[in-house]
Amino acid sequence: MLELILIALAKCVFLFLAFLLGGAAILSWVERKMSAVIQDRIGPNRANVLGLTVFGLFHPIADGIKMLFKEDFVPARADKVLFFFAPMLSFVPPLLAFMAIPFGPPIAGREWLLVSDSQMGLLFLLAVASIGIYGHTLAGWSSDNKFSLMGALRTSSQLFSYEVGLTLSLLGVFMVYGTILPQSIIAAQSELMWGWLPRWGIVTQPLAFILFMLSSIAETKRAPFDLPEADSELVAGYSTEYSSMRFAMFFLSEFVGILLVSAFGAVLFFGGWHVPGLSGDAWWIVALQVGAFLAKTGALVYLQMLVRWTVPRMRFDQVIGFGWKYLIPFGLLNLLVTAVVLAVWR
Amino acid sequence: MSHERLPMPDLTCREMLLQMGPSHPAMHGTVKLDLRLDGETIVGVDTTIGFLHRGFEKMCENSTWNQCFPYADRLNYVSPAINGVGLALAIEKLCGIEVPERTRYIRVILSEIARIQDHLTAIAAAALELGGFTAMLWAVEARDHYYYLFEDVTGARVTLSYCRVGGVRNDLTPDFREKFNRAAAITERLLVDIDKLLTRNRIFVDRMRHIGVMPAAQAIDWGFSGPCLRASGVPYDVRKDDPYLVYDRVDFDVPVGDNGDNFDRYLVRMEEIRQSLRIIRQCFDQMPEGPVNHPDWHVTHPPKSEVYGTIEGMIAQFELVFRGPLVPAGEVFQSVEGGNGELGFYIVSDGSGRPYRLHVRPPCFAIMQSLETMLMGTMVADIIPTFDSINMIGGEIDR
Amino acid sequence: MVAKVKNVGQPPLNLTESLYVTELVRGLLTTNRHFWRNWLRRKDTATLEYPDRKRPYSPRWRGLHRLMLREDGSPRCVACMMCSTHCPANCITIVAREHPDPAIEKVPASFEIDLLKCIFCGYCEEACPCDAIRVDSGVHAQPVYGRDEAIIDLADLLSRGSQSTSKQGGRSL
Amino acid sequence: MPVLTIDSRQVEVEAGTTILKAAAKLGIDIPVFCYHDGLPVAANCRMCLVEVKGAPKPCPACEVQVRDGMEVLTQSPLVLEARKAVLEFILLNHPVDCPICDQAGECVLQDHYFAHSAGPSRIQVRKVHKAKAVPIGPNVMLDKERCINCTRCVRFCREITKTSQLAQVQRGNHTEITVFPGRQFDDPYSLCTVDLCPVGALTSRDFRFRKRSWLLKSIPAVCPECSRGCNVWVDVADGQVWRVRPRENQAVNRWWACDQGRLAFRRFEGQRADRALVDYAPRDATRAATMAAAATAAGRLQTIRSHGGRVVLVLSPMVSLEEGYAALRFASVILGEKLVLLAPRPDGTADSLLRTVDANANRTGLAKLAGLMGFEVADLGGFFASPAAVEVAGLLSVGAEYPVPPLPPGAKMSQAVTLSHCLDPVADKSTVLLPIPAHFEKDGHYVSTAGLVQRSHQALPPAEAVAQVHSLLSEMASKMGGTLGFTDLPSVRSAALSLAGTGEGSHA
Repeated sequence: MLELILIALAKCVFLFLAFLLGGAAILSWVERKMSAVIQDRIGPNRANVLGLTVFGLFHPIADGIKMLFKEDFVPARADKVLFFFAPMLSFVPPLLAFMAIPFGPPIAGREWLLVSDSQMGLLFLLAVASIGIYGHTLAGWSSDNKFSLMGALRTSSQLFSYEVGLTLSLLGVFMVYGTILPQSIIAAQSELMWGWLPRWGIVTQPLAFILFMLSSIAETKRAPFDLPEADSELVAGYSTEYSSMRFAMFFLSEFVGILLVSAFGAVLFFGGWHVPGLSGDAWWIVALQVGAFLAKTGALVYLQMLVRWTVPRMRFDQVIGFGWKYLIPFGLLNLLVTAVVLAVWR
Repeated sequence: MSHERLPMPDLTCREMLLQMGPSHPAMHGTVKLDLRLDGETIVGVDTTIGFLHRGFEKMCENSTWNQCFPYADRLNYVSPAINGVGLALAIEKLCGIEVPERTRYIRVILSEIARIQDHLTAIAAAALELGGFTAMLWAVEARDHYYYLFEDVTGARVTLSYCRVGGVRNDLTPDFREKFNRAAAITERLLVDIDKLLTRNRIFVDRMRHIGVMPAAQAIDWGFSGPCLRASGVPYDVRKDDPYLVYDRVDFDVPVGDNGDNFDRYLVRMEEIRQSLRIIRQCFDQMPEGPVNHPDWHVTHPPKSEVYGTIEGMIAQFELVFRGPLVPAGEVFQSVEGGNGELGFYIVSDGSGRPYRLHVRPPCFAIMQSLETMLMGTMVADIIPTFDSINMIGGEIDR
Repeated sequence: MVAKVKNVGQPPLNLTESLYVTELVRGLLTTNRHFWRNWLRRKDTATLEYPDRKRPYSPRWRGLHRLMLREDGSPRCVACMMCSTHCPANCITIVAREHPDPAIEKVPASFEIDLLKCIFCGYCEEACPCDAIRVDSGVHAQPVYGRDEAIIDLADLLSRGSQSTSKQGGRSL
Repeated sequence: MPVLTIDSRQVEVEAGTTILKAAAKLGIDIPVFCYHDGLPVAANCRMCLVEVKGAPKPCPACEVQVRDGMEVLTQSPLVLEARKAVLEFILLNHPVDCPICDQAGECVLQDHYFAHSAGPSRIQVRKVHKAKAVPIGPNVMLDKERCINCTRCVRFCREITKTSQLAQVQRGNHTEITVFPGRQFDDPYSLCTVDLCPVGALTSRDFRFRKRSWLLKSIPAVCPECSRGCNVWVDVADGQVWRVRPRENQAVNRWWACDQGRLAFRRFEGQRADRALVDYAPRDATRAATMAAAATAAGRLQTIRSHGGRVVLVLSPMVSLEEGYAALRFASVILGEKLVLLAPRPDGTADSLLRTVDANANRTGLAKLAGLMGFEVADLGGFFASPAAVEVAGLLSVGAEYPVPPLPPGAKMSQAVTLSHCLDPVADKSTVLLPIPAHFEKDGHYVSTAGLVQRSHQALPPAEAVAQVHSLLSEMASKMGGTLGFTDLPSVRSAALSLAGTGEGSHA
């Protein structure tokens, strides 16, 4: 029992904190640097330690320190309790959701690289990730600011709408591989079709991938679905009144969300840690496979970032319309086709 | 798109009052909008201007004619070169003098560069307000190269104080044309990229088309001018309809739109940038060599060598500085095609060296008053893009 | 000249365009191109890393004022107040005093420019009949902690000065 | 009377009129340098050349008299060309001095050149240099290079003051204005030559380099230095008087003013009363502190009055009619007095041109006003020598600058309240001093020795603590339980002027 607790703790520390918080911090740098480079700028490169700038990689650290020391401002007529808890409520769920994501293959028959080997599998992920909505909604409501309130309302209606699309897009994958356990899905994807093509989700469910990416971008509230914090009309939406570490929690939760979505996408559509033609128990193979998983996640992060800095923002009614008029019908269509094909196939 | 709402008899709905501005992060120029919202739909807009009032007209009445030019730069600070040209033309019309040929071309070139800057800014703002940050920065990047050009010629990037009564501060730099060609090439390349990002993108089109619609007849009634009027389909352009300087010698098209919505305004501006580049290239080909200032010392400062060395130049210099150029008594109206419409100067002289009255007709003032009409029934998210498509400039509207 | 009118109206979006994806991909390819061109070679990068790399300013660039000097190092300025009169911002304050040498007669006792009021329009240089004040120093106005510090005085203006060879008051004639 | 045509417009003038004056009647301005209405015609500058039909050459308009049927052109090409040529000739040896020349901005040469020529120089020769910055007198500085030899100054000294201290010597290029060797240009009207000089050859040593002329604002006022009541322009800038110049008034001073009067505005520099003093202790330099001091003064006078003591009004004849009226009204209504003591400045010396013996600006007016209000007017010195002075327990003095006579032995004097603008011997003997505006800081009417009522306008705002006489006295009156019946300056003015039955410009 003690051993189990210790192992779980170690997983939490290494997989969770190191990977997630470090990853989220680095993503803030990636976001800034990438947007800069796309826009013909140079981007952050001034923060240095002993004259070393390392492409500006010290900026996230400097940002973190800055956030820590900023004044924690609370509006006079805010609901203090909710105002205090809302950032946590939005920060914790995406972290929790990572419990269901396997980072690498089972080693010696045990899932070392998965925090919680739960039988709920990806359903747990979907369930937990949705809780974050409350954080944003309450943050906007408790701020006593009309712009925040509008941001909060937009968040809730947008996220509820796209939750449906997201789930529908996943159902097809679950049907194809016949399981909701991430390890099993990855294992099923490592098979080859026609002897050469890996049975990755992107091959078997291409439409589902597009729908998944679109709805998950909406879930992470990024362009073109970044209405809740649409700076041009709502200042900063639900986080308008937040500052200091509380703002940092919203800020980080967005990047954790990106990581989560990318890792999720890598597991479902790109075979997770699977590298075609690579199998075995040797440590370097495992390392390669973990690396492959990270690379796939990274590629999806890149895609999301690229989208963020390419497209304009939709309007609120267009976003909701897009969700209900395009995503959900296409999701249902995908489901129907998948069901028919599967029925015929078997 | 219909914004009609279903009746909801069982729910008690109240309109929400929302005050946007005067220092809202997205408000370009200080203006305050008191909105009445039904959900996110706008049912009332009350616009308040005047937060940037600096008493431009009154300041001018207490300065010599030449001292007005630095103030005029601060009217439409997005395209400052045009303001100076407009004011100079008005004063010269009253004086009844013609500036040298070369100066006329220089003024056209700088005006068109300023127009390019103005339109690039408006396009950048259109993209920015829709979250298209990349397109915005590309437009701003293109604009920056023209700032370098201005710096080369006038000594400042925005606050040029370049035009004078009877001429300009100094001639173009020898490598100006070459530098302009470089900047123009960059602009054209970036315009293609912006075009790819925005023009046929459905998200962008959905956000812009049929928003902020202003039909042609109504636009004329409101006193629209410039790109906003042309977007409504009225081919009115001061450069064509009342040509000044050398606009009657260059070949260019007047772009017009169909619906008078935000999308048409964006397209008109995109096209006008290309037309402006065309005009400038023609001007370079036609421009003669020669002096840039009117030889009459009653209006233009004598050359420095004359001032330093001869009592004649010294006296003229003194009189021009403490008394001001001799502008005959009378009144005159002169308008030029500004970045966002017809920029007019109405000046009255009592024969002294200072304006007796100087009034500016800011193009966006007329357009701004129709904001309520344009916004009614649209949504909160449409306010800022529509507001931007007007290209309201605080310095100009509040004066 | 008859106005040549060019209609810039765009046709409605076709099917692929209205399905978002094709135009999205086109946009992504554009941004992607910018990213790799700039990431690998900084090909189109427009930003200058300012304090490390400086763009040469135009010789006409208007910066901090300076007062030019005579051959003997004294200021050329004779406190004629042309600059303060022509200044549209009223930022120049000069107090004149008598000079013992009747060939010079008048010199500034104090010459102060309030940089908070100054708009760097260069009118002082344009008005100066003695080539005494110039704005071509190429130096930026520095930020200050107090309003008093923004007022630069005669010594400061002269410290940037150099000898001018233009004849003053027609004396060389 | 001859009828002539100037620029195709007909005008009928007296025989013997010059073309210049005939043109002026039509509103046609002919530029001049040497001509001045108050001086004999010299016609040596040639700036006023006009074309007369039939004359072989252009004629000087200032000298040529009209003839019936004469046709004059003032804007013909010949005239314009002549003007340009004259200007070019005058500028031939003119130094490039505008930056260091005080005349710049009000220089006739600058204005004429800019209006009539404004062309570049064609001169290739070396200029003739002459002496610069020569202090020829206590008040006047001469720059010989700048002189255009119009001889206005020479004619002024010869014809108006008749001192003939200036002369023109040498010939041609080397002509210059000078004083006789070993002599000073100490004419009491020497500064008039500075005004007359169309260029900067003669400049005021007092005004020299202090302020640029175009920064000055001129306000019409009346000089208070003697009873002539010379009309002057007060030139102010930055809240300060920089110089005083004569203002043309043919009835009083014509175009002139004496040096003494012009420089008198500096008299109180450094000894202005800018705050109230109570028992020699200065109060805050605020309006409220001054009003509080006025209340204190009122309280003390009230105490004297309630003990049956007598408070007598001392009035300086330097104050305006308005101030005098307010003071007299206070004396009759609040103090119950029918005696006013006039305290004049000592007599000056008169001269043949303007200066009068009486050095007080308003003695005529105040004496008349006091008489009309039923006051007995006495002289301060005479009263103090009389036995009645012993019984006086308090003095209220409005205006100062008068010599203080010794108190009679056994005097019961306990309080002296003074309303004054300066810290002079009167202030030194006052128990309460209330600051009032100095002459150029107030708006008021004065009656000259010839009985002419003239208005002097406010040129400067006074310091913050300084209060107008009428408001101080109103405040004191209300504290002493009475009212004077006026609230603001216009009501004081209308009361004073209607009482005296006079208006501005009328003879009292």
